[in-house]
Amino acid sequence: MGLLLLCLGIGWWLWKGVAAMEDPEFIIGPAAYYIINTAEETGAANIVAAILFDYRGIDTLGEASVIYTTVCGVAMLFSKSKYKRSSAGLSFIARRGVSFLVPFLLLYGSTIILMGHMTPGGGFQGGAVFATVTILLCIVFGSSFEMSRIKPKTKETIESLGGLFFVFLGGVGLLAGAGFLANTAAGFPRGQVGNFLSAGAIPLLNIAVGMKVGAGLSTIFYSMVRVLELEFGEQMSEVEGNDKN
Amino acid sequence: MILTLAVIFPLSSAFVIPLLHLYGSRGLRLFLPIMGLGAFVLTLAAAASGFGDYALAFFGGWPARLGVVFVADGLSSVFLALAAFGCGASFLYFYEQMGTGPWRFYVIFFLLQASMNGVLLTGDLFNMFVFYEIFSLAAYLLVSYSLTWQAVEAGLKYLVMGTVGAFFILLGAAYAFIATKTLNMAALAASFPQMPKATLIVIAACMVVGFSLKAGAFPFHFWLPDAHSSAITAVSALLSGVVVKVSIYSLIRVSLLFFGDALPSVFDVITVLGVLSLLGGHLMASRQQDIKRLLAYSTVAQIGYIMIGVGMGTATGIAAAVFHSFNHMLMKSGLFITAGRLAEEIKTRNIQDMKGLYYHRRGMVLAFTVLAAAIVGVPPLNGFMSKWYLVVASVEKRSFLAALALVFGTVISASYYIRVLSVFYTPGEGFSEHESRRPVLAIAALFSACCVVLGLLPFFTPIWELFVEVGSKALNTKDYIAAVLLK
Amino acid sequence: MIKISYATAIFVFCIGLYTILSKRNLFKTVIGLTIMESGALMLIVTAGYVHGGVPPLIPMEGQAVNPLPHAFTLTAIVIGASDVALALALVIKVHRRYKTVDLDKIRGLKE
Amino acid sequence: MRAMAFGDPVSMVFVASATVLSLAVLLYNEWYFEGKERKTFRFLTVGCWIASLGALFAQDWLVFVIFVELVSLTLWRMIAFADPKAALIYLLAQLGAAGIMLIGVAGVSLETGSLAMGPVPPEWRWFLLFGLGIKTAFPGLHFWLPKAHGAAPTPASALLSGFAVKLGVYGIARLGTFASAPELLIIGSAMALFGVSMALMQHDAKRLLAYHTVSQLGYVVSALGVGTLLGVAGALYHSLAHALFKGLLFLSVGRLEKAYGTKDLRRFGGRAAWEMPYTFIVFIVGALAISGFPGMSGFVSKVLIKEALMEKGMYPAYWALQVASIGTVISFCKLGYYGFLSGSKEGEGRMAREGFVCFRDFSGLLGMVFLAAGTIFLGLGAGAATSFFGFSASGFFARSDVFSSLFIVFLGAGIFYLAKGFLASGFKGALTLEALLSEALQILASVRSALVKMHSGSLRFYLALAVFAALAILCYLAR
Repeated sequence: MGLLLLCLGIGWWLWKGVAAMEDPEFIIGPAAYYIINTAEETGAANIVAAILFDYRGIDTLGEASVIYTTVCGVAMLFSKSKYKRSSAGLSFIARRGVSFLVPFLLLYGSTIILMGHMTPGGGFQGGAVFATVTILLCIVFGSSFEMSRIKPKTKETIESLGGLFFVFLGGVGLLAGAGFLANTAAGFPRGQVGNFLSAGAIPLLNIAVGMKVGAGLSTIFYSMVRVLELEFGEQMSEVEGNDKN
Repeated sequence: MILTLAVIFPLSSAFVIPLLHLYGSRGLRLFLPIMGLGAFVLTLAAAASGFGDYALAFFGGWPARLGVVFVADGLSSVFLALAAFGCGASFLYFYEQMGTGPWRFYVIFFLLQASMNGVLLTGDLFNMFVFYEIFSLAAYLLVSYSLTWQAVEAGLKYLVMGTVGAFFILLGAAYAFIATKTLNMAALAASFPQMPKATLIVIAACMVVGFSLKAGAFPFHFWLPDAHSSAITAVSALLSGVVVKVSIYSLIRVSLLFFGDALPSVFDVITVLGVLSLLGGHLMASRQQDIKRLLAYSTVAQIGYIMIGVGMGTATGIAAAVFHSFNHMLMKSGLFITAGRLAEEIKTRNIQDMKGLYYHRRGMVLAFTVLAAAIVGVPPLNGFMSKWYLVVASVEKRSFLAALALVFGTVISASYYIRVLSVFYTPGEGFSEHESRRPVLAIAALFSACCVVLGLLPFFTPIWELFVEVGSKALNTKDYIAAVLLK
Repeated sequence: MIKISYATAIFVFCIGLYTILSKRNLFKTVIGLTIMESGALMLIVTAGYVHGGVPPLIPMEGQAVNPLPHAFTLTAIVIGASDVALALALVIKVHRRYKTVDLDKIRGLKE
Repeated sequence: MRAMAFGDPVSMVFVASATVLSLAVLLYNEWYFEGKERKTFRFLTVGCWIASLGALFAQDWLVFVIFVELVSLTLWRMIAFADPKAALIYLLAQLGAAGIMLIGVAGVSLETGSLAMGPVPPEWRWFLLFGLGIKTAFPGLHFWLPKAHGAAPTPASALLSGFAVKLGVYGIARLGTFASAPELLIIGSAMALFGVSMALMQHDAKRLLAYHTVSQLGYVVSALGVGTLLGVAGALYHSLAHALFKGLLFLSVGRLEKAYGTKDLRRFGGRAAWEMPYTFIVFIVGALAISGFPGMSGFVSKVLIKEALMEKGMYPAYWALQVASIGTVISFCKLGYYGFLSGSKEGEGRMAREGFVCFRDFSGLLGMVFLAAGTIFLGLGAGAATSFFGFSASGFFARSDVFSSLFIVFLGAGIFYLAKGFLASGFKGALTLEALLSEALQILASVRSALVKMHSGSLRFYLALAVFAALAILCYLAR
């Protein structure tokens, strides 16, 4: 009861803070500038993508780094666990159905990544779709299958390369003297708005982020699932050296 | 350029390490020291560029209103230097102890360093939140790195409380965005005085609560002793020395820039939090039997000292807080490294079991003694000097209660550090006869030498004026706004 | 009208807060964190609302909504997801030691 | 900023007392300690001396406080040899005092822009006075003194009483040179009376001496409160004299303690006059000096102080000091009687015998003789010594002064003779200040245990507290 009152008290103050403000009828601040000038300055049709990868590119690099941190962390936390068996997977029908679906899913993911500068979508969303593919494979075919096809080593390589590619693209701007992550100012071609080849470095950055997120999310899932199988499944034989103390 | 590199270089190091590990670990052995050194040098260079005039770096070439901008002024410079030294020492210690084997540690370490530099440099509130999250996640991970149950539990508690803090910061940023439709800190600062008071209050409370949760001020500190005492030695030194200071930096930056003119009662809140953490931290530390836990509670108390300085809201107060932050980095990193090393060598952290340690580990215990004396505030050492300036600041503001709390806290801290030291120097037996390895001794000696030098320096050179200049420059928000927005 | 949306966001935030304060199950605590995050993000997104606005994609007919909150929200969602992933990983680790996810029993570190 | 300089007569007097006392204690150390401890003590004594010179030559308040702290640190280390707990209380009290002084110094530097030692604005004077008061053991602020003295090894007691507390007096002297300060008069008289009455109730020899330190410092403080040149001169003279004779008394009691293995007056056995004749002789010199017997240093300084008081017509203080003098005599009669004389000449088995087998024994005695010589010189050579301050000493051996001093001495002796039985028992825990202190510590401990309860390890509680604090902050800001 006290806790409820506590939360309501906080909520009351928050509400008063909102209620005191009046909303402007039109857009002010940098957003107004973005809406007017994005097409001309970056060549991207998707203004949100332009903000994410051009105006505020460093935020996106940070965001990618957050995922990277988590991936590293989860891998680190479970690095000392040993595991022996994987789940058996699902039935034949499910396997066939999924293997039929997978190419389309991959295509869908790539579309989202590559068209990120024109339509809603982008590296994060597409990367998430790629991660879904691996998760699906893991569920349907059992965890060892996915591991045998795409090795953890490959995933980590892809992820690191994605990060480095992002930094490299940013570094081009730095070398051109236009600031880190500069886009058209650094000489990337602007192209025609709405074309596939447009918006300078934004598609490339999308690809970099897509690599990173796809590999990263699937690594997180995979690290967790193989431990969970151990933890909550029937087999509890494995002993962790650190748990003794 | 240099400001950008200070973030990008450690970040790309973090990306490169797994590749090096996977494709040839000889490269890792070769490149890891270079990476550590490079990050250290670049951070210092960024710090050097911030003294004097405002150094700016525009991302993507966009002006500050549109994009994200990195700003280095005196305040961020001091904290950058602090981060450089603290991270360097931790890196050195860990590298000396473990070599290149635990490569994931270095990945997280470099992510931490990069994001810390980002927080210290950025001039955009949302960008600060992003970097803040990277660096918090890295810190949670470093805490639970050793994977003992204590470390994992402490990491979880740290994570939950830290995440709540992060969401409070996010909420504050959201309010600021709703009210002004921009998140550039200079632009925000310019438009804050016209904001309705109710909104201002919410933003202020969210910011103070969020940053205090991350910094570990008193009623928000509960994760801190767990986390700092359960982590491995190098990480404890890093957390106590550097990580909490970054939160303090954010608190200083945000409170001065946003609320200096608009809502001065924020500073009262900060002062009260400071006094509470000072007394609470010292009182809790005085009954600890675990040496690392004692040092962790002492960190809570020292955060209180710094926050009292911040809460004065004057140039002297900020200068004293900054000076004390720097000193505390030296003292507490050194203390954690010496005490942690000793505890590792004799395989216990209980103070009572350390009887007669002096007669077996002379060098380490001597370094510990100097550092403890410094943190208590024995006169010719740096702890005394910064505490003196804190007292000056609080007297200048006529807040005698804060000044008395400073004095009283120091008395309590003397009592428990003497308890530890007297155990060390009481004759006792039962330790294997060997002195710690040279590099560790060198690090400890370096820290204690720095404490002595920084204590004596204010008598001979006007180093204090330098800090006052940093403080008054940080207070001068008009210049900051002009420098960031008009360029 | 838009105030109702704000109020909803604040209400969601408070629900999250109440969840982490009152629930003993660690998983529910993590869920509470995500609810809190959703509340904060709803606030930001609502700030970009424009009456009758269209998506901010370049061939625009009419007034576009504010694209900046969208960018912020995208970034913040990823950050929140990472937080949750890490939290769950740590919960698994803690469960291994305590064999429970009851918060009131996970009190090995105290005083 | 000139931080250090060679001092004027005021600091030179204190330098002289520090130097003489340190030398004597160094000699005494050789006898008192064995082996490694001796080495440490040599080192510490020299360190203490250097630090106090630093404090006395300091030209600004900050440097002064720093060096006084260093003195406290060395003394803390010395006391910690015998009793770490008492040493801790001593150190904490000193640290607190230094901290309060620092607040005052900070205020002074902000208001006047300089830290130079000298009179300070009245608002900050109270802070400084409070801090110095703890160091000088003003009544009410003296809680650390008997504990520290009772526990300390003898040389440390001598140093503590001889000049560590004098540093506080030095600070007070610097605070208000040549300005009448009624508060100092009141405090000084109270100190003199309080110290003596507490001393009369002790039966621990060192605690008795410790309370006499309080009482004698009362003389000095009230003389400083007079504010005339004569008053300051009396204060300085008494400081110097007190350093010597109190050192002497401590050292001789230390010899008794070592010989009989106790500090309790009732258990000395009272045969020391025969068994340790040399110690007895120097003790007599010290006791006469503190009682103000004509020809000894105490006589000269007390007369100076009383003259100064009379000159300004400060009779209440004058009479208070006279009463304190009588009490002093009584208490030293007690110490002398029970310590040296009360037992029969032929005791049951000899317990101790002074011998001069080696250099060490000799050195220990030499330290005391050195101090005794100084005491007598300051008494007999008063002319030479007072001319240092620019006085002629002729007035001070006036017959009336001699008679009044003698009268006091014999009055005190007489009272002691009559009330011997009553005094012998001593009182226990007469004043409740220590009880008050322990009460405060109790409160602190209960706060602490409440805090400990808060750290229950329950994450939900932590979060609830944090949210509650957030709500409180919101409410405060909305005020």
